[in-house]
Amino acid sequence: MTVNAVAAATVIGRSRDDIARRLAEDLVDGYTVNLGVGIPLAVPNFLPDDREISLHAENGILGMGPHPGFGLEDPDLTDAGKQPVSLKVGAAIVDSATSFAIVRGGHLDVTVLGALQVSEVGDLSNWYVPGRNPAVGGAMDLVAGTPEVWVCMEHVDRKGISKLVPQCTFPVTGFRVVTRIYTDLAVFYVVDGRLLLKECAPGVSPADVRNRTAAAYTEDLFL
Amino acid sequence: MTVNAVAAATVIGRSRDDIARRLAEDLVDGYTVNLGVGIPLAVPNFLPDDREISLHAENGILGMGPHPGFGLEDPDLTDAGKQPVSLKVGAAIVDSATSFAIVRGGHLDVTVLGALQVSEVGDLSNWYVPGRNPAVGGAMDLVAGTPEVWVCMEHVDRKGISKLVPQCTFPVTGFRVVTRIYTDLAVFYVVDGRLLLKECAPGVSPADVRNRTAAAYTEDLFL
Amino acid sequence: MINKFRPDVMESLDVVWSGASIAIGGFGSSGRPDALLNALCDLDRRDLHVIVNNVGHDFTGVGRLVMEGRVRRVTASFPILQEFYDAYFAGKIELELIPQGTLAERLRAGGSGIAAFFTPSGAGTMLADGSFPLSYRDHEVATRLSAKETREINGRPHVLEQGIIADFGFAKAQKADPKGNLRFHLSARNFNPVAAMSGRTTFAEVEQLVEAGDIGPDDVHLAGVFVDHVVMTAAPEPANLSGTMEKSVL
Amino acid sequence: MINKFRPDVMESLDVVWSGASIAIGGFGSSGRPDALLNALCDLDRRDLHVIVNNVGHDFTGVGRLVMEGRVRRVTASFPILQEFYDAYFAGKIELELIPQGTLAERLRAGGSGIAAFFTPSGAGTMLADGSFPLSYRDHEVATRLSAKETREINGRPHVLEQGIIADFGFAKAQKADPKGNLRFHLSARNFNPVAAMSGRTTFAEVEQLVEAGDIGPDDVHLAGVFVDHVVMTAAPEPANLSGTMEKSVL
Repeated sequence: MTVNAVAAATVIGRSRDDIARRLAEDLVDGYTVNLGVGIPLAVPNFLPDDREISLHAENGILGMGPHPGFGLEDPDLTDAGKQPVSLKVGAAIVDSATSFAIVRGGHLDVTVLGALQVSEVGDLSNWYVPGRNPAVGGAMDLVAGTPEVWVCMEHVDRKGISKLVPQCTFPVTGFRVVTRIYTDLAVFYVVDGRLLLKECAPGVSPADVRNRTAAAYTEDLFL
Repeated sequence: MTVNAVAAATVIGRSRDDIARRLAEDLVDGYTVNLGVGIPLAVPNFLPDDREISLHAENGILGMGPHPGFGLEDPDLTDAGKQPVSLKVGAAIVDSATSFAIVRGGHLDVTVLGALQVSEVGDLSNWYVPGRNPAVGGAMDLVAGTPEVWVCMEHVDRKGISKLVPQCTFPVTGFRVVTRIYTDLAVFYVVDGRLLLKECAPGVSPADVRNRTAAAYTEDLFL
Repeated sequence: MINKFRPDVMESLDVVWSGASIAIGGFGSSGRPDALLNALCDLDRRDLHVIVNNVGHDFTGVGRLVMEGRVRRVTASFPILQEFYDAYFAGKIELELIPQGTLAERLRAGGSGIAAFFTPSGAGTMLADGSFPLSYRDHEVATRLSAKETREINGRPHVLEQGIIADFGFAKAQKADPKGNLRFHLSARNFNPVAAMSGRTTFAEVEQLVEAGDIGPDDVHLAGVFVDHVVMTAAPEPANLSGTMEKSVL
Repeated sequence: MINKFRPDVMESLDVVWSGASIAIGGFGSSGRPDALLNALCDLDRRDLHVIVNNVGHDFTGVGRLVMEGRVRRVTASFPILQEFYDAYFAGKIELELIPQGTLAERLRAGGSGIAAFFTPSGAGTMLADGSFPLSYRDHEVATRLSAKETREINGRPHVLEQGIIADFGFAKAQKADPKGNLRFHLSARNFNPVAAMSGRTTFAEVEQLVEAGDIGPDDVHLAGVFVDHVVMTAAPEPANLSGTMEKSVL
């Protein structure tokens, strides 16, 4: 399947904030969630008031809160991106081995990550662009251990090329790990190694999605 | 080599307390030590005042002290034999996984254990008498992880049979793990898989030891 | 608001099925989750696989489960209870005997997504070579513990041990807050954190319920993310248990 | 009396040899043992193998070691520092890149007598299949990370990862008592406990020295048995590091 790059300019889907807002709607009260860098970092801004979502940071925080405000930063309290954060009431600190025991042992509910590519069976590439500086952080542990891995990303890259692909061409972070994909154009689920289009963004048609998606998928839209 | 059981009655070496006292002399200031049941439990009674020996208990105590006195027992503070104990100033509590991380990781200095048999290369049998109730506790971890494993035991069993043997006939706890043996008759070191007689108890001759020892060993007495 | 406190132990524990595997904290009677174990008996659950360091020295705790014939298999390092051994030799219960440190590490590993690990503990012994009797029939050995894969690493033999993921984890703690954060008291901590980690669903029984924030973030011994349900102990622990201690002398 | 306090960092650290492997705590600059790292530079040690999560974002901490050409190999998950990568591509430093959870677990395993473990993290990826460049020469790949043994367990591929026993462990803590018991502050804990466990000989630098007993037995984060020498940080941490934080933005 080829992607019509020209068509991309004619469809306006969700903004990056709206992708985060759409994903936040699906987080269930009581979930413990790890958020990666990029669009995922906006998710806490859009959580409904009636739900308590606990945030985990790889460096050992459970119950992470937002930036504490200028002048209140504590060098001993930073998130996995080395930024100052605060703690929610009832937060707990653990060491790095225990932090990843939580991750690998399946004790988080959802990991939300950005992506370079997601394949049609749920393979994820998000750690390395060959030729650039390699770094992996906790991404491979998060995708290996968390039962639900939700990707937020732009549907196509800057050149208009689909990031939903038949097979990842970038180095893979984890195989068959992604369970949902939230893009500016659509929401997909990955079920038993098959990609399902569940929802189009407002103002986006199934045909618009089809034109911009290199991966094979089945339409299984929510009614 | 056969053992002269009759001769056993004619030699009186160290008492059980004296075995513990002799071993205690060899513990170096600052050591962290795990003590098994039996004769080893008497060791703390004989530590010289000028040495600080930290006691480890498998259930997660570092810096264990003696029985707290009648009426002062705490059900939340017991040793590996389920007996009430106290804590020394500066003690630390850890969970069972960390307790055995300490053991297996080689962070104890000495483990002192009783034995059914020790072989001439330092194999130890002390966990199981076939036909009786099997139980192992932490013995296999302690001998696998501690750099120095010191055995305190009677030189011969109740039938007068040597407990220092060419090969263990009881099920083995660990192979080539014992580094010293303190008995009522003598002190042996195990060096590079060879048993060395280092010392006879007061009133005991090298010939007395030879007559009661089934294992091959070399005399290498301290002058 | 997340609130893991459950007012009714029996109702809360009703999700445990007969046949389940349960990782249980405690060392002897110290830190043993007796309220949970008693509720399990009262709920008439059977055919259980219990993973616990000691079966116990009397008919309380895991001893009660055994005496009431509710246990199919015990994974333990030091069972103690004579009636347990009687049932073992009579072919009524299987015994998977493993070194204490291996037990602690297998529980932690299972709860940490570590499928298996190489340890030197037990290498070459009856507990690794396939000869230890897992079960008896008519006082003859019926089945044996499988031989464990052995590998020489750094010049020493090591055995491969599997992580344990239990259907349920039972822990006893001193305090819990509504998020399930736990704090233990002295050596009653022992196997409780790793039993809690190992459970797919974990119950903690506690002496004290406190408000969120009462346990400071640096003072949490086990993060609430490992705990699903918090119940109260049946009775508060007496301040002085010297009577019980007397009985616990082996 | 056991007293692990050492008044002179330089004198105490003099036992570290050029060529040594050193496990280092910290996450970015949070909880990083800068006094120890600076002393290592001042002592002119070279050819080091550092095991650390981040090389750093500037020329402090591990960044200083790298900039001064003292490092032969880095084992890390997220190096960050551009000058490190320049040295890597120029063939001056080897990079053993591993997942962050694998790094934490390898340090804990090494310190715990666990020779190796199977983890699903990274299975089938470039970090396990033998293709990741360990070193360059003239900007071409010179050597690659060895392929890791892979095994299907419970229906999923897992890779075998080795425990790391470092010659030395460097940790930063908030407080220490004379026994070496440590307490950390908030997320500055991170890799410090496992770096301390991994070291054959471990140094802890702390902001505060306290009396034995001031850290209660249930309040110790890392037991003193893992710590050999305690030194003071070069300067107390400022209460507010917002300036530093600005610089740490990636």
